[in-house]
Parts: sequence; structure tokens; C-alpha cells
Amino acid sequence: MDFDLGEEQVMLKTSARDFLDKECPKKLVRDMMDDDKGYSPELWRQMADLGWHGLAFPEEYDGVGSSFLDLTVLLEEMGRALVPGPFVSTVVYAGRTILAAGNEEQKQRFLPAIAGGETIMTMALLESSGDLEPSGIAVTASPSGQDFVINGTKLFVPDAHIADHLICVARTKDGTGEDGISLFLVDAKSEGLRVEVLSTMTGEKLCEVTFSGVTVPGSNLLGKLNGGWPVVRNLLDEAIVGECAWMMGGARWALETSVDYAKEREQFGVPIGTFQAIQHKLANVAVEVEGATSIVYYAAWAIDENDPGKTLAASVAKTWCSDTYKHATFEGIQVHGGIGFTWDHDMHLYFKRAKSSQVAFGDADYHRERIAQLLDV
Amino acid sequence: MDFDLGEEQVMLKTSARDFLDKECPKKLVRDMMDDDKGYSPELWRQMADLGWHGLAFPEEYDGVGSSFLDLTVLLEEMGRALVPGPFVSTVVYAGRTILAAGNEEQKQRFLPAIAGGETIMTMALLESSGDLEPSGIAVTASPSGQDFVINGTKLFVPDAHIADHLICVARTKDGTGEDGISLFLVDAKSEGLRVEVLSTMTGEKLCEVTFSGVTVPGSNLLGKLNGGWPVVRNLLDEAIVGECAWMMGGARWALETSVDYAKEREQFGVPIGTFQAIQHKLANVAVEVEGATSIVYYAAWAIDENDPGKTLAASVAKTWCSDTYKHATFEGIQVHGGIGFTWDHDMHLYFKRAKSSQVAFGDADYHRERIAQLLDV
Amino acid sequence: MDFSYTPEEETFRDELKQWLTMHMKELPEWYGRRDIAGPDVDSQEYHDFSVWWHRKLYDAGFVGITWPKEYGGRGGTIMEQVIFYEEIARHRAPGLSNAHGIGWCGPAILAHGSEEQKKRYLPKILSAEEIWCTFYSEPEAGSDMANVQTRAVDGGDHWVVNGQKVWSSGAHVADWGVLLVRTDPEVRKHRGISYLFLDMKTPGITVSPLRNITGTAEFNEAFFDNVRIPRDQVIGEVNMGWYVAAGALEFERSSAGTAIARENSVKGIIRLAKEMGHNGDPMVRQKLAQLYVETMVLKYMALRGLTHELREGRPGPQGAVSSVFSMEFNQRLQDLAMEIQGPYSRLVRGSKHAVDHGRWQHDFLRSRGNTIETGTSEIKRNIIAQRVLGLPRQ
Amino acid sequence: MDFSYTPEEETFRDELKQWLTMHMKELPEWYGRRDIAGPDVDSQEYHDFSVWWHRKLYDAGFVGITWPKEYGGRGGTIMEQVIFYEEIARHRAPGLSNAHGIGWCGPAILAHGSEEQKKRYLPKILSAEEIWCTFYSEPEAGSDMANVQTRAVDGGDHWVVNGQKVWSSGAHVADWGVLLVRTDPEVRKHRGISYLFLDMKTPGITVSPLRNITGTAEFNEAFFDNVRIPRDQVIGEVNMGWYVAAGALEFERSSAGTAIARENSVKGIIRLAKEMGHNGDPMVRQKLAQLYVETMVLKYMALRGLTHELREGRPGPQGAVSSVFSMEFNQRLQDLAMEIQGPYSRLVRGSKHAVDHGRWQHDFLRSRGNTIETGTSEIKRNIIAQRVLGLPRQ
Repeated sequence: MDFDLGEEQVMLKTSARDFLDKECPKKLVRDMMDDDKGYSPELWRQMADLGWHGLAFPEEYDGVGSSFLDLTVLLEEMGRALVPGPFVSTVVYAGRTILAAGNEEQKQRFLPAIAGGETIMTMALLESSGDLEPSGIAVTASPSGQDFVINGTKLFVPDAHIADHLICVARTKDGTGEDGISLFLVDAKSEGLRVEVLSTMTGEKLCEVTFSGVTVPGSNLLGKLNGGWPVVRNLLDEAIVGECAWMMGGARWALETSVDYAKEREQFGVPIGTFQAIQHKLANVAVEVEGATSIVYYAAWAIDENDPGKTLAASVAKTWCSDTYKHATFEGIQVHGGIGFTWDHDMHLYFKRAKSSQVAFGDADYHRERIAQLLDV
Repeated sequence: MDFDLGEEQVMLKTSARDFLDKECPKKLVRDMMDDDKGYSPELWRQMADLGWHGLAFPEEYDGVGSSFLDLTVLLEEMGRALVPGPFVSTVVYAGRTILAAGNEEQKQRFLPAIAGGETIMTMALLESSGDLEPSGIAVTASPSGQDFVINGTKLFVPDAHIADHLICVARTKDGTGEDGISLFLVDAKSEGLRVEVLSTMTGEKLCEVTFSGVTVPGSNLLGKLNGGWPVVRNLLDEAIVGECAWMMGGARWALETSVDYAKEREQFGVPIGTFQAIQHKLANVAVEVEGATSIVYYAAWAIDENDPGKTLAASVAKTWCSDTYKHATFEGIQVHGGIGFTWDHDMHLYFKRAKSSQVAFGDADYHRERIAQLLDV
Repeated sequence: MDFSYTPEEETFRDELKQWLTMHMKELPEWYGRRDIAGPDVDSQEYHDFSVWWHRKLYDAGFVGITWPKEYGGRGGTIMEQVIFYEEIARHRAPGLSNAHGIGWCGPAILAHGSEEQKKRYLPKILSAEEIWCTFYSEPEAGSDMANVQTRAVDGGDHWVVNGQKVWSSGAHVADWGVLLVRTDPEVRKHRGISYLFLDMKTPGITVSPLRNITGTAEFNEAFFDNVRIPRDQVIGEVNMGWYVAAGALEFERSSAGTAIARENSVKGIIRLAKEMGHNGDPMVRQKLAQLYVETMVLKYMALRGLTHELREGRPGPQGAVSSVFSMEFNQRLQDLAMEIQGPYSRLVRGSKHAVDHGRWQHDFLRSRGNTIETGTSEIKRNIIAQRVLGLPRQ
Repeated sequence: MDFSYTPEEETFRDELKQWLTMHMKELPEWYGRRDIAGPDVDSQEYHDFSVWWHRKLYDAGFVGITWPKEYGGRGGTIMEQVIFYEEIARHRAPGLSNAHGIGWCGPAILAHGSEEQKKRYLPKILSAEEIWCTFYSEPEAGSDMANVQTRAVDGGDHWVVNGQKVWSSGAHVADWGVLLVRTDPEVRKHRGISYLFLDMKTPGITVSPLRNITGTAEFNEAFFDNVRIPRDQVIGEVNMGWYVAAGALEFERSSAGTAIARENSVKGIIRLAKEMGHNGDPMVRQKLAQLYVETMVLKYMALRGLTHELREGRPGPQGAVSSVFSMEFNQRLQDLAMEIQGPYSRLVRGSKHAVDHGRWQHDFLRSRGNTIETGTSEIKRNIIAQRVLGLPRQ
């Protein structure tokens, strides 16, 4: 029995922590918030060289062949460091989708390029409704000879402004249900494709992507025609658990930083950490963070095992982590008092990320209802 | 401007507190939990002599002619003392309904008898669904010459086992909506009427009342035929606010008792009230109790003024008080530690009452949805 | 107990309503429009607008409603004050400017100032001809506010002040400032503090903006380097400044005004839920209803507290209690407003698709300061426990 | 990290499942039936039933799964222990009896007892031939558990014990009891305490039931009046009893076992919601889902804690953390179970129309003790803050 990280995972975690402490300081994070591209090509290259991009791809596609759980451990550390840039978009949203649904040619074309850090990709899923269900997909892809022509607008697409290719989730058949949805690999330089970067609270780059008669060759269909939604659903499980790992890493930073501050900041002649109100506030956060760590690792394991309970586990993790990250940073600001409310202190970087992660891939209420359905309540 | 009790209300409150401290000790409360009747005829007589029963009836019916707010102040103190017996059933559920909907003859027949403490009454409203909406009413009253014949079963009827008369809410027309519901004054000794006392956590006497072809004369119709539901709705506002006053009185007892204990109980060589965890716990309860007091007085005022917002105010009060009373007693037990968990300490009497009041006349979720409807969300 | 209004009060309300209906037409185009973004809240343009509107209210007799007439007030009743806040909220009109002058400095002068000080300063505080700010907190005096390190040394006809203050709101636009300084380092903490005030043009003060998590800089740090303040610029007795600062709760600073304003925020978030199409979601309905419950409780609790204070001459338990509640309520409301927007909550002012020009995002971020800035929630709960409930100090 | 089971573990599970399927047929008629009320939980009948079932489990080798074979245990793995709890829960089978013997007294003997003590006492604890209870709390030693006043004076070949204990669970049916006594009043609090044990038939002990808010009396007060305890009936060193009592977390007492059992409670409350017709209520669905989330988090947190303990030889932070969480979780669950019943929640055991014979009502009331009985939630949060997070003591 073994319900915690193995030795190699601990090593991966430690080395990632050390690397990011050095190469991804908060100065970089802050600079990238205002940067047009939003990422450091140098850091991107370094991470690729460390094998991070290909960590969870098989060796035949130049990957490391590690598990999704290993990737989760890495994402936890990236969330702790708030690594800016298109890592998740490229590796998880696009890479894992291609791995799951692509044909051999597509895999060979994209996965080694991702693993090598040579290409940036993303997925264009959400639209104006913000809806995660098939009913939210209205962008169409109509057959035209051997090609498909895509029309419509995608919203909240991460990193589209720097992506070389996008996976576009589109309707290939009339309707609002899950049948008739297909996935397309779209070259970002295609004619008729327009990207506008939106301004976000966290400085993350979310984009509006407009498709005005964008033509893609039929060979760019990813997976089965009209059978794209199960692929999306599968990817959502992974994306959710990845997001949770990121959140949990950030929540632990907020906890540890607050604990450190409470030990050293004095008021009334004693460290504020001696006050029971502060002690219990942080004890509560500790309970939540320990719980988050446990459930995220379990959910990641369930994905690796393709366990029938993986979707349920992902929803459980997202419900818990949404609340945890928020509380950890809300209390983080409170424990820091005025200092925590300043722009100069780093707590707000995490705090804002917590709020944005809370609504990413469905908030806690959404996932609780989903859990009720999965449990057949 | 005057947003707090007036001088006379404060006097009423003080004298009620003094009287009940003396005449309604916890020994009596505990004895009545196991008593078949569930009330002390002596205390009942004393309260009537003090004018409590007729406090909110006009003088022409031997009442004192005070306001509903005055009655609320009294109920607050009765809730604090946990006065056992059919006061609320008789005075509020039955008395206030007769006052609102009865004809002159009915008022003359019942109200002075109530005011004088000579009769015990109640209302038979709920049925097996526990539903507070018209759809919950399935007991029927069918015309038969000048009479009506009632059939069906009522549940959770308070004090029916000692009542002289009941007001029965019954369907006089097929359907499930609010049209076709009528109210009848039923002599408790009527043939075909059977009362069975249920065992409750609080020792309150709730009854199952079965009507098997109970015949009541047409003159016992209270209010308009088929127009009974608006009377019920109006009574529910008053019953809710009365329940809230009762709850608020109990919550304040729990708060004060816990504060007193925290001042005197020592652990680790100091009073436990010096610990910030205890201080903040009780501060939170204080916030809730102060809020409860303020909103209950406002809701009672709105009833006196027949303010168009009175239903909304009642729902707001019930939402708040449901949470408040529960928290005050949950925390009350926790602050008292092991002692608070014993049968001998009085906290559990309040704690159980808090749980039962929580679900009486709709819990907080029910009222929040009702508020959303009233606000046209 | 009487929550209804007298005929005189209804007349006052009518007068105010008419005034607002007429004069709100003069508000700038961006005000109240959701399709146009207004100026940044920390901009000069916004400050000018705020003072301009304040002076119109002042000229119409709606500022300092309960303040004595001889100092520029209306000499009216608390109930009129309540009505003022109700109508301002109902009309969604802008509120008053010079918040620290009216909420803190003015009341201190009114309660503890000399007759000369009252005559000289109060009218211009009300008219916002002179903007005031406060210098209370210091880096080492946050929750422990009595730990004042800024020193004022007796220099004969003046005080010489040295030290650092933080979290001074509006210091960059203020004409006058009040400051807590230590004038006697020998006595115990709460004693030996004085409440001075100074012309912001006095040499030796350096004010620098403190950017907060919203990205704006409504607060400031201030450094006092041998600042000379005339000896008579003290409010109340020397060394008794702590008790001046902790003085009576004024309506402007009480939760009653805030509570009434917050009813409007609840209406605003209900409107938001409808516009985002989430008003049918049972969970959202529950949360909105709960906010409404809380705002009602807050309002009547604050009003009851006011009644208590008027009757007893000192704040009742409801005061401390509604303060902590009011601040946390606003945080819950702002947090929910973000939740309701789903992925749109991530977009801020200036972005395409941002809801209401990112106003909610700003207000949400700003709200996190609420449980810190006027005493942390922890300190307020200590006060409730110790002063209201009488629990022993450790 | 590996949440899956080895073939050996699956074999163990199959064996256990077969055993349960066969032997649960022998359970009394009232067990698991919702139309018949069973005996009161504090009745002799219930105790006898509980011991009877325990012995069957023991005879089949399912008690003391991780305890050494030489002391009557199975000598198995922690994973088998996990499987045991899973299957007991899945089959809704009764659990073990002699909870204090197996959870507290036995482990203390195992860790600190002499070889002779282990041989003499452990097998009969496991077999429930001898029921054990604990005497820890005192009227003045509640949260401040080290404030032990009960004195044991050296009487040569025996100790002479005087004092009062409270909250002793099962003392009225126990054969043996362990007790914390002060053997050296001169040294500071945590030192000078010893961990004695005694035959419950020893003269001078008076056990009287302590009725709790459920109306039943599972706890007791006990008075020790010149009780003579043989000198060798001490576990561990004299004056070091505090550290014996605060010893290693055993699986039986850990939250892992509880967490697994609590999955079943969640299933039970979902069934209740369906039967009451409230499973379509969106708010009820949210609350049920949240309970499920919490039970999953609790389970994996507790299991991770166990892994940590096995690897490091000492409990990890997850231990203290999951204990406070587990207790409060059960309170939330029981509270919700009442809420779901609406007006039916008011009816108790013995009443017509009572849901499930009032079982929920009893469990709800009983749950209020959870955040008190094994250390209050406040004390546990202190421990998390100080020992896990390393925050300074005051």
C-alpha cells in the first residue's frame, strides 16, 4: 500500500522546486503579466530541455514516458511558482488531446514538436455562453470538398495569440447535443482567423478567436467526425486535475508564506502567530491544503489507471480545490494585514489566480451537481 | 425615529422575565417533557391572569389591546424560559386566526375564552407531506346539508391532545391549488376525531389527528368558503415571526449562559473566556443574536402595520433565526465541553428546540427561495 | 419602536427627491452608464467630479445634516440623515466627498476642538473646500494601533514631528491632515499620544502613493522629517489623543449609512445575475436571497444601534457588531458577484467583453481591504468579546 | 503511490466477503431491518450482541489484523486492515466491540508494556473476553488533560488511588480499566503522571452512569476511594504515563478506519433523501455532493497520513488534520440528515411516524460529543497550528 508520492516523484518535485525558485522568480511573473507574449522564451526552452514538455508522452514521440501523476506533481510546482506561459495549453489541452485522439501521423507531427518545445498550441473550446456542456458549442465546421470551413467565435482561449496551432471544437452537424461535435487542428496563420487578447485580472492571456470562413484540410480532423465530444470529456478530466494540481501548489505557497509571516510579524509585543485566531485560521487552511493534496494525487492516479471513477474523482478534486485555494489566499491576505493588500506583496498574484481557477472548468456548485448526477442521487 | 423597544415594552419584557424566572424553572420544563398533558394548569392560569393570553386581542374581546410587537416581546421571554404548553397554539395559531377571519359571533365565543385562559385551541394544518404550500392540503370537508363532513389525517398538530377546539384546514373543492381550501372550527370531542400523541425530541406534544367522518355545523366555517388559504398565509406570517421571537429568546439565553460559563470555567489556569477561540466563537454568536433581535422586532412591526413587506420580512427573520438559534446552541455545547453534553445541563433543552424550530414553518433554504421569488429574482 | 416616518420627514424626503431628480441630469455622461467607462477612481478627474457633486449637495443643504447650523450644518435629525442615505441609494446618486474630513476629523473637532477650531475648520470640511486626511497607522502600529512611534517633540511654539505613517487614504489630494503622534514616551501605551493636525503644504512631509491589489493608489505612505506644527494645532488635550481618535461613532462612519447603501449593492448583484442569465439557477437564487437577508439584518441592527446610542449617549453593542458584519458582508457580496460572472469574472477594465467595464472586478479586489482597514475583523471580534460580552482579557 | 490492491490482498478480501455473506445471516432479526427497532445502544442486550459478533470475527481471524500473532493478532498488513474496514462498511456489518481495549489500552501495552503484560492481556483484549475502559478526564482536567488531580500514593507493594474521573466510556461493563494518575505532585504538569491499570472488581471504585443529551448513558463518572492497585500494574515507566497515553496513533483509532466507515454514512443519507423524496431538491443535492466530497477527501487524507506514518515511523501532519476534520464532518452529516427529514426530524425512537426508528435522531444528538470527546476541536487546532505548522505558543 502506498498512498503518497514515490521516491522518484519526490525527486521530480524537489528538482522542479529548485529550478523554478531560481529561474522563475516573481519578477519574471510580474513582467510577463504586462508582456505582450506573456511568457519567457528562455524559460520555455529550459523547461523543454529538462524534459517537462514531453514528461507525460510516450518515448516514441520523444517523450519521457512518465505518468500523468508525474505531470501533476510538476504542475503543482508550476502552480506554486506561477509559471507564466502556454505550458498547460500546449502540453495538456493540445498535447494530451492529440495523444488520446490523434492518428499516428498527427501524433508524429505534433507530439515531438511539443516535447521539444518547438511549437505552442492551445484548444479553442468555450464560447460566449461560457458553458462546458455540448450545448455551449455553436461554432460550425462545414464540409467543402476535402476541406472543412469553420465559422464562429471562441472566447477565453488561452494563449491563442502565440499559438502555432489550435484545436478547435466545432459542430459538424446541426443540434445542441453531444453528437455532431468534431475537433480540428487549425494552423494559427490560416486566413480568416483573427485573435484578440483580452485583459485579465491575473495577466494570463485569454483570447477571443474569430473564425471567418477558415478552411482546414480534412486531414486535420482530430479523432472521429461527429465523435469529438467524448474526446473533450476525457480531456476535461485531465485538464481539471491539472488545474487542481496548479491550485494546490499555489494554496500551499499561500499557507506556508502566511505561516512564515505569522512567526515573524510582531504586534502587541509578540509574534501574531501566537494568537489563537491566527493559529486556528491557519490550521483550517492546513486542513484544506492537506486534503487538496491527497485528493489531487488520487484523482491523478485514477486518470493514469483509466479508473471508471476518474470523472467523479476529478469533480471531487475541483470542488475541494476551488474552495481551498480561495480560502488559503483570502486568509493569506488577512493574516498579512495591510502588507497583504499591497501590490508589492506577492499574495495577490495567488489570490487572483485562485479566483480565476475557481471558475475555470466549472466552479464548486457546478461540480457538486455533477457529482450528484454521477452518484445517481 | 425609534428602532428599539419602547419603555413599556421594556417593562413588559422585564416583568415577564422576572415572573418566568420564578414560576417556570427548568425543573418544570423537564417535568412537562414527560408529562402526558405537557403543561402546568397552574402556570397557565397565572399567565392568563397577567393578561398574557389576551395581550394582542382588542379590549372588546377581553383583551389588553396591545400590539403584535408586544406579543413578540412576550414570546421572546417565553422562548427564553422554554415555557411548556399550548400558549402559542391557542393564542397565535387559533386566536389570531379567529381574530383575523372569524365573524363577530365566533370572536365573541372564542376570544374572551382564550384571553381568560379557559380554553385551549390549536390549528391542524400540516399533513404527511409536511408541505407548507396549498398542495400539502389533502384532508377534505364535504358539504352534507347544513353541515360539513371532514375526512383525512393531519400530522404534527401541536397540543391537539389537550385542545378543546381545533381549527382544521381542509379542502372543500377538488384540486391542489390555493382555491378551494376552507377553515373549520372543530370541537375536539367530536365523534370520529382521534388524537395520537407523537414522541418528540423536545418533549413538545405534536399529534396525529385523524378525522373519520367528523361532522361540523356550517356555522363553524371560519372565514369564506374556499377562501381559507389567504387566511392561512396571513397567519403563517404571524406564526413565523412568533416562532422567530421564541428562537431569538432562546438563542440569547444560550449566548449569555455560555458567556457566563466562559468567565468562570478555568482550564490551563485561566478562565477559558480568555482564549481567543472562545472569544471569537461567542463574538460570532453575539453578532447573530443582535441581528436576530433587530430583524424580529422589525418583522413584528411590519405585521402590526400590515406593511406590504411583511411576508418578506417574516422570511428574512426566519432564515436568520433558523441559523442563529442553531449556531448559538451548537456553540453553547462546545463552549461548555463535556458538561454541555450532559442531560443534566440545560443547554440541550435549547439545542433540541433550536433544531425543531429550524424546520418549523420552513427551514432557511425554503425561505431563501421564497425571498428570491418575492424579490422577483 | 417605530420604523415609519413623520410628515416632516416625508417632506424632507420629497424635497431631496425633487432635488436629486433635477440635478442628477447634470451628472457627466459616463455616470451610471454601463456602456461607457468613467475615469479611474484614483484619478484627478474622478476626485474633481466627486468634489463638484459634493458641493452641489452642500449648497442644497444636504451635507452635515445633523451638524449644528453655526458650523455650516443643517441642524437636522438622525432620521433625516437616514432618509438622505436611503434616497441617495435609491436614486443611485453619487455620495459625499471628503470622507475622512466628514467621518473622522470633523467629528473629532466637533467633540474635542476649541470654539475657534470649530468655527475655522468645520464649515470648510462640510463644503469640501478643504479636504482632510488622516495619518493613523504605522508600519509597526497596525492592529496594535496604540503602538505609535511617530514622535512630536516640544519645540516651544511648535511641535517637531518625525516618523512614518502608512495607509493614509487621500493624502495626495488633502489640504489638511490629522495625525496621531507620541508626545510622551514615558507613560504607558494609550497615554502620551496626541491628536495634531497640519496644513499639508507644511515643509518636511513626503507623501508617496501605496499601490494596492486593485492596481490603483488610493492610499499613501507619508514620511515626516522635522515637520514643524504650530503648538495650537492639537485637538483635545495633549497626551489624550488616543481618546479623541477613538471618539463617538458618527453616523457618517456608522454602519447605518453603509447598510442602507448596501441594499443597493444587493439590487445591483440581482440585476447582474439576471443579465448573465443565472437568476434561474437555484444556488444563485439562494445566495442572492441570503445576501438580501444579511443586508436587512445589517440595516435594522445598525439602526437599532443608533437608537441605543441616542438614548444612552454611548454606542450600544450593535455598533461593534454591525461593523464587523458589514465589512464581511461586502466581501461575500463582491465574491459572489465574481462567481456569477463565471469565466467573464476574469476580464478587467479595458478588456473587450468585460462586464460593466470591470467595475465588479475592482470592487471585489478593493473589498479584501474591508476586513483590515478600520481595524481587522480579529481586533473587532476581540472588542465584541471583551467590551460587549465582558469576557476577560488574557 | 498506488491505490490498487495486490493479488494477496484481493484474496484476503474474497475470504472476508465470503465469511461476511455467510455469517451475517446469523445476525439477529432486528439488525439492518428498518421496520423493527433494535435494543437501546446502552442496554445489556446490545452489549451482549456486540461482543457475540466480535468473537465471531475474532475466531475467524479478523480482529487485531496488524497485531503480532504471538499476542493473538493476525500479523497482517495495514492494507488488509483497510480492506477489512471497507468490506465491513460495504456489507453494513456490525463492527468490533471492546473499542477502548483495542483502540487505546491494547496499543499502549503493545508499545510500552512488559512481555509478561503483553502475553497476559493482549489476547483477551482482542478476543473481547476481557473488556477494557479508560479513565482519563477529570472534572478539572478536560481540555487541560495534563491537569490530573487523581493521586496514586506509593503504598509499598501497591498504589493507593484517590480521586474522580469522568467521561469514562463503557466503565459499567468493563473488566479492566486504565487510568492516568498523578504519582509525583512535585514536578511539572506533564511529568509525574503514571498509567496504571486495574481490575474493575477492585474494592473502592464506584462507577455511576452519566446520562448524556441523547438520554442514554454510555459514559460514566467514577470515584476512587483508597483503591489499592498492585504495584506492577503500571504500563511503561512510573511518572512517564503522559507519554504512554499520548502514544502512537493506531489504525483502529486513526481516521482511516472512520473515513471508510463514513462513506457508508454518506450512502445512508443519500438513501434517506431519496426516501423522503428530497433528492430532486437542488440544495439537498449540493449538500449531499459536498458530503461525498468531504468523505473522499477525508479518506485519502487519512490513508496518506498512514503512509507517512509507516514510512517515517511517526504520524504525519495528516493525522491531526484528519481527526478534527472527521469529527466535524460527522456533525455536518448528522445535522443534514435531520434537515432532510423536515418536520419528521422532530420525532424520536418509539414515536409513530419516526423515520428509521429514530436512529438518525440518536446519531445526530450523539454527534455533538464528537468535537469534545477525544480532545476538543479547539485543542486539535492548537495542535495543528503549533506542532504541524510550528507556530509559536503564547
